[in-house]
Amino acid sequence: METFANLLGVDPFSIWFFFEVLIGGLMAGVMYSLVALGFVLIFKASSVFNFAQGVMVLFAALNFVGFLEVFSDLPVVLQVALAFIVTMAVMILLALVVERVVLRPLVNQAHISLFMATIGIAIFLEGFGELIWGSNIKPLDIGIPDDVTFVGDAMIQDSDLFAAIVASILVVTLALFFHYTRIGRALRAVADDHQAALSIGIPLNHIWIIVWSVAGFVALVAGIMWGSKLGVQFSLSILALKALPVLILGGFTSIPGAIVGGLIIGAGEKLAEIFLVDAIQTYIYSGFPAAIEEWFAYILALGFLVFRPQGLFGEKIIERV
Amino acid sequence: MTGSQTYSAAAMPPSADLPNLDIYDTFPKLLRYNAQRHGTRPSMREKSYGIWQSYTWAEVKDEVFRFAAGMKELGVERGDKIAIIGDNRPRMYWTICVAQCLGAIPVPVYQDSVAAEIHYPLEHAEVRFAVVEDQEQVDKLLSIKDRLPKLETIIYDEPRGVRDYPQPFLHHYDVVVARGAELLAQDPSLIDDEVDKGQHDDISIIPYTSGTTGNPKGVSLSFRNVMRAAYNGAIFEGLRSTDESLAYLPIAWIGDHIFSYGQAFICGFCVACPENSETVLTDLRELGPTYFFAPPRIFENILTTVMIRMEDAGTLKRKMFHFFMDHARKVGVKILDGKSVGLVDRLTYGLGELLVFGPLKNVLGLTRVRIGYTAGEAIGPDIFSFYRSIGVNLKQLYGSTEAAVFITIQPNGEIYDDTVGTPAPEVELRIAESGEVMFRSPGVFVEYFKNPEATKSAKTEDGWVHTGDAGFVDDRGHLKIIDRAKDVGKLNNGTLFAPKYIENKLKFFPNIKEVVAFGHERDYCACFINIDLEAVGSWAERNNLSYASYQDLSSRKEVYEIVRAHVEKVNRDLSQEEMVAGSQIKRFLLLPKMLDADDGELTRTSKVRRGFIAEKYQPLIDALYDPNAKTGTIKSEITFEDGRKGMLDATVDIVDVEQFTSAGGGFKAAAE
Amino acid sequence: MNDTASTARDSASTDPGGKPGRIGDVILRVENITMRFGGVKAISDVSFDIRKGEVRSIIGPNGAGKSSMLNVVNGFYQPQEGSIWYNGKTYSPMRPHDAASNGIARTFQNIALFKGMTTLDNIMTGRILKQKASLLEQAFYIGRGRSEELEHREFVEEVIDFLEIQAIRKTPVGRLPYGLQKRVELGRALAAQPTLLLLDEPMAGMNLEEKEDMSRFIIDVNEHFGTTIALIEHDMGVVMDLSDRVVVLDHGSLLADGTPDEVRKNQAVIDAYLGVAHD
Amino acid sequence: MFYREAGQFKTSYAADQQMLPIPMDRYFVIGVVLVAAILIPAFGSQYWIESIMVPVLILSIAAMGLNILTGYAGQLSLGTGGFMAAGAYMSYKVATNMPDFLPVWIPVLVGGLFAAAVGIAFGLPSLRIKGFYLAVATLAAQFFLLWLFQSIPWFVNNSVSGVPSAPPTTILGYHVTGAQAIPEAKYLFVLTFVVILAIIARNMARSRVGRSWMAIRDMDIAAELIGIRPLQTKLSAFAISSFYCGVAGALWSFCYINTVEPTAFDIGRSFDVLFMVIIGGLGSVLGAFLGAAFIFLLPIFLNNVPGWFGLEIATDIVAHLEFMIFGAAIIFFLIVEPHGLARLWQIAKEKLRLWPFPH
Repeated sequence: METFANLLGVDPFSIWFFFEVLIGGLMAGVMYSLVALGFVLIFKASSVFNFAQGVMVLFAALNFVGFLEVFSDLPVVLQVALAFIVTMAVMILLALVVERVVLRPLVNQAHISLFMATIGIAIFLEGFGELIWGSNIKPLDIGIPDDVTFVGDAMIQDSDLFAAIVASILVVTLALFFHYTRIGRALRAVADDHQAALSIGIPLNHIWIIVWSVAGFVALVAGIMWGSKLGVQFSLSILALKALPVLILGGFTSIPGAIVGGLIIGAGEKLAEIFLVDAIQTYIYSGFPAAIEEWFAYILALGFLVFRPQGLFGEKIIERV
Repeated sequence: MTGSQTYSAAAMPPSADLPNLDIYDTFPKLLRYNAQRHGTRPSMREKSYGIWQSYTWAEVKDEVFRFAAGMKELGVERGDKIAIIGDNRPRMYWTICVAQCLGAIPVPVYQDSVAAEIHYPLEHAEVRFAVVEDQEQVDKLLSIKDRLPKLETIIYDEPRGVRDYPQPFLHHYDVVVARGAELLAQDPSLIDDEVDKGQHDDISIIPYTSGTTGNPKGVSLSFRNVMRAAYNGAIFEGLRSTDESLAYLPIAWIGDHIFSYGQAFICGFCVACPENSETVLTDLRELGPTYFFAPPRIFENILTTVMIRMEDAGTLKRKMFHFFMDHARKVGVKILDGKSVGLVDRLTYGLGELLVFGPLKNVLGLTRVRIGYTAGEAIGPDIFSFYRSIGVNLKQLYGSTEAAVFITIQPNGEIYDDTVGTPAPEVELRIAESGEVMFRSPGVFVEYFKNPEATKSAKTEDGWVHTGDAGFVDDRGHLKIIDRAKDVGKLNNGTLFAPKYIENKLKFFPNIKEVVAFGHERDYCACFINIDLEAVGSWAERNNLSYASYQDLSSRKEVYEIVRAHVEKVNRDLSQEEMVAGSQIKRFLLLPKMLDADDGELTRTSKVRRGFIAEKYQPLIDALYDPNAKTGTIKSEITFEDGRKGMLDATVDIVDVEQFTSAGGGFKAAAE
Repeated sequence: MNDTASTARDSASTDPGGKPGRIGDVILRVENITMRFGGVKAISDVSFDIRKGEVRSIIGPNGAGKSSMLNVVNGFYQPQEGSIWYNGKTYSPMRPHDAASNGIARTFQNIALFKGMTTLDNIMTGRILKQKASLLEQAFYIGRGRSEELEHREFVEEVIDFLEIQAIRKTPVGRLPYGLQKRVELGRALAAQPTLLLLDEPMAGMNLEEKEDMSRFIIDVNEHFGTTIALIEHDMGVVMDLSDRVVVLDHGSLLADGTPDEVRKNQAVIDAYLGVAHD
Repeated sequence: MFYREAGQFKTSYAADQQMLPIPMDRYFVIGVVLVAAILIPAFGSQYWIESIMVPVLILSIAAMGLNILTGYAGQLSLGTGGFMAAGAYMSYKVATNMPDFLPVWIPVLVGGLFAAAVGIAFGLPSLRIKGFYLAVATLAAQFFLLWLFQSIPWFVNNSVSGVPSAPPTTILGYHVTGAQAIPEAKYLFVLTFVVILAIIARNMARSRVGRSWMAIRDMDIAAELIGIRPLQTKLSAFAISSFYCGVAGALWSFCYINTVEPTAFDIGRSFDVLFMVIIGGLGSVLGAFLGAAFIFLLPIFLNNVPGWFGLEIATDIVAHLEFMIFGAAIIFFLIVEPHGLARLWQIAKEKLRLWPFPH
């Protein structure tokens, strides 16, 4: 049976091919990281496991595409900028509504209730976004380069590079935000201790709104990146589920964890899809089915968890009685 | 007046379901009979370890015999007294029977008495043995043991905390029973022989009654007394072996002895003991007795709780509740008494039963009550009719320890809230010249133990007993108790004046807290009234009537008007009653301050100190009896709530009230 | 404190033979335990023993390592050094399941009840090790699945009666006030019919009346069931009244070990602890 | 209001520990079962039986299963669909390869047992990880299992389409599975499983195993220190939960959709079942039924609402609206009654028991 690599007509064991797969994986990982980042921000600040983050990516992208359409008469730069701003406004509005309608009434409920509520938000947003903007696949082109660059024999998508750069800028911005602004410091404080945050003088409600807005911003960026690559469509929200194993790996509360975890997961699953499957088919069982990408990330994260339950960057918990 | 007339009820034909007391003439003999006849039926239950532990008559008989054998070995002899001190527990009841098996006499003592109070009956009865419930009672006895030279042995039921007491005369119930079982194994007829020796006229129990003055008196009751009285009560009410009752009132009280022991043995029904005194209401609800007794205080508390809990209900539910309760007040009692009621009313009542009365009885645990008794003191007519109107067959009875309880009972279908019923079977009733109620019955006690003088003054040669209560028999043949005989006076025109009777009638109104009635050796009846600050205060609030103080509120015309209506209502009631129609209230005033124990106006148990008040408020009394005075003025020292002293200086209005002519006279009662 | 109780105690502590057979041989020996968290030494080289039937108290200022010591004894913490000798066997370390299945039960400083369950079910969990019904028997509520439930309920009801918590039998424990929760927790431990009962501050946060009740229960458990008790408690009055022997820890080390009287007179103890605490 | 408990006291522990100690409740449940077993098949329309009762009952089984894991043992799982698929595929394999004389419930049970084994395997990490970490980890089961059954043709007897039809099987000559089966027969077949599994769930909840689960859920450390083995207990919850899910999956394929296909058990199914458990009420067998009915019927209801008002709305808009309302309804419900429908039921019951008093 021919392997995937054979089909492509490349030498599976070429170092360049390995490099190319690795880069591709890392780039996909960056995308996962962007979604995971949104999860982490919200989890850190409010212990809410926000299952809607993936749909927020879709929702932001839908709005963005939609507003691009609305402003199609304007010059491109203005068009993109306006669409971005208006979409961001929508995301902030969403944060306000979520805080008021969902989080505040559920404030002292069990975590699982809040988790379920975010699934409710996800379902709602999915219907809402598609109700307004339609459910057909929308191409998104804001001038992100779509050429390829060769490094040696390895082919790299320019759009991936672009995404990596944007992601890096985003991470740096967030890092600065958290370290050098009062709100950022408050957000960090609240992750450790709600009382402490209150003593800084920012009400918990505001913190939630801010953090959901920031998560909305991250979702918007991720949505634009992914939208340009795959088109804006429903499956974005499913893809976003891939951010979950990233979270396990990186820890629910660690921003660097989300980044590194994303890279590991992205690279790991791409490499496994190509090389692990190939190896198994070649040496163990030729009938071994492909498409392990669907679950490999989870199994990888799971295996990892068994040895380090607190994740990559989490702290060891000492239990007391 | 018909002072010398005798009222009596004929003996009812003996019931085929009940044992023949000529053969089974003591309780131990009845126990043997029940163990055969009702062997597998429950005799007692006790809520413990989370469930209603049940004991059949056969088991009880075996247990009692074992315990008796053990006690016999410990030296119990015929004629010995055995004190029983404890809560309502099966073992405490069994001990009564154990004593009776051995020809000894049980002396039940109130379990909540302090050691000093326990001392007198134990010493007076020359108690040799005491069977007690737990460490608490053991400790009490140990603390007075050196002043009880006759007391030899103490048996305790609950070993907790007592296990390691070193005293050699302390024995654990289980150990005595185990020893008894061994003895019975050697000699199976050991206890049967003792039981056979028992006679119908042996003393079966000596309960001590707490007199208002002096030491308690031990009332010697024979088997005949207790068993005949209990039997008569049982056939009168048609009690049967399937009945269930809850024993939660003190064992030492004669009522409990008759209801939870005497009648249970005679009918073979099941008596259940609650888990502890705090869980009585819960246990009541679970058990759902068919035969239930409670003093008016408990019925009143339950009703108050019902009303308070309903206040929290939603508007709709509250409206529904009140709608059906109003309807029940109209027709409920009639339906219970089997009188004819219109179809629509009956259907509405049926709906009420479904929506309100049924569930209400259920949550109160009264669903299955066939016969409910209340006695001891007068029950408020509103409270009484509340229970009857929702279908609980509550009745009043009148009795005393000296009668082995039953003197009069309200017969089914003839229930009036102001009488205590007709004479129980085989009871003869007589109203003495003085107005005192006297009775004669098989239940009449043998004597006051070791107190021939008291016996003589309470019981005539031919067996009539003075109750000390004044009362009369109305034309329906029902006894009406009006007061303690010694408190009853006469107006100048010779009319009977029963202050407490009048006061109680007024106090049944929630707006009235306290009443002092005057009239003895005066021309007419007049009274001081204290309003109930809470009830009237909340009325005032609802009607936007602001007031500064109790004194202020009491002086309001509107308040006077309310009270005047109440007094008029009482007068109207009194006018219906031949004996007291002449003592209608002519004038009243509202006292400017609450009568208070701190000022010596009440006793510490909240009873009015009539003489003291008469002296202190002399000017007000004078004003009441001065036909020209429209107000009265009083200056007096009072104590404020924080203990400060102050002067009261007040002028109060005096109000005249309409008088009604007696029954059949020219007025028509307004429908209310 | 209840008078009869303290008298019984005094006679026992001054003269172990005064109460024949109450105190027996050593059943547990803590041998050279050292326990570190990260770099911090919580317990360093502590040894002491517990005799059958006695009430043994562990006292010491906050952070002295008392709770850690109990955690080591019942296997929740595994110390880096040392071992536990219990009933003829040496455990290094003790594991929770070993402890539980060999009759060591405990209560916790911060109540560790199962909040979603009723009092009855909480205490029933104390019987879990004694229940042997197979899954199928339980699933169909037949055979041992049924008979065990009834049998153990009977025992649990005795515990409930003993602790006088009948009224809250079917109340979810989360709704109970603190003092009652402590009592239920004691009940859960008692349901296991332990040989050795570890009580971690059983009276913390209680008012005087609740403390008296709890002391009474502890004495009753000790005297009537013959249960050996190891106790951590801050209230010195309670400790001195209840205990037969006292271990004093300070900063993870053993400071003193002896009868309440001896400990009371020990200069090191007075300096480190008693002098301050006995205000 | 309808309760008459005065006098219904217990004189033995056997009576006090009955599954339904209050007689009124007992009569009610027996009544419901009789209605379900007799009246519904006798008078219910085909549509109701086949398209509503059958799927709701099957989903109730899955919800009971997840409730055992999440509600009783406190282990959050998002892998329900995977475990259901395990049951469905293994039952198919057994049903199509077993001798004819074996009864049809055997493959269903074997499917359940297989799912239980798979559940144990994926429950192993639960010893080390908790809460949402575990939840995410269970997604591994969801994705891995679906991939596995899709990719290995052995499970579907190498069928070309990969989506084989459910095998037709009979009891007493009646078809109870597959497309030929009449709705009433399917329904009764499913109902039998539901009743038995519900009884078992209640029994376990009141036995040692149930108390062990709840102890682990409420305070795992204390549970361990009183001698409960955490791994055993958690794995037993995973096993039994997965067994229920496996049976549900098998019945879903055999009696409802009549095919064995992976899309029936995708992540959406996992979430649906989780919703059923949360909305129905954690730790309640009754809640599983209420939740299943609610979650299954809500979209049908929403779908039909415009029709009732005579509104003509494009189907895709209806679908979007349905999503929105469904999402909003869930949030609303969590806010109004975070403890689920079972709690509402319980409150109503308490109210009735105390009637006419409000509390």
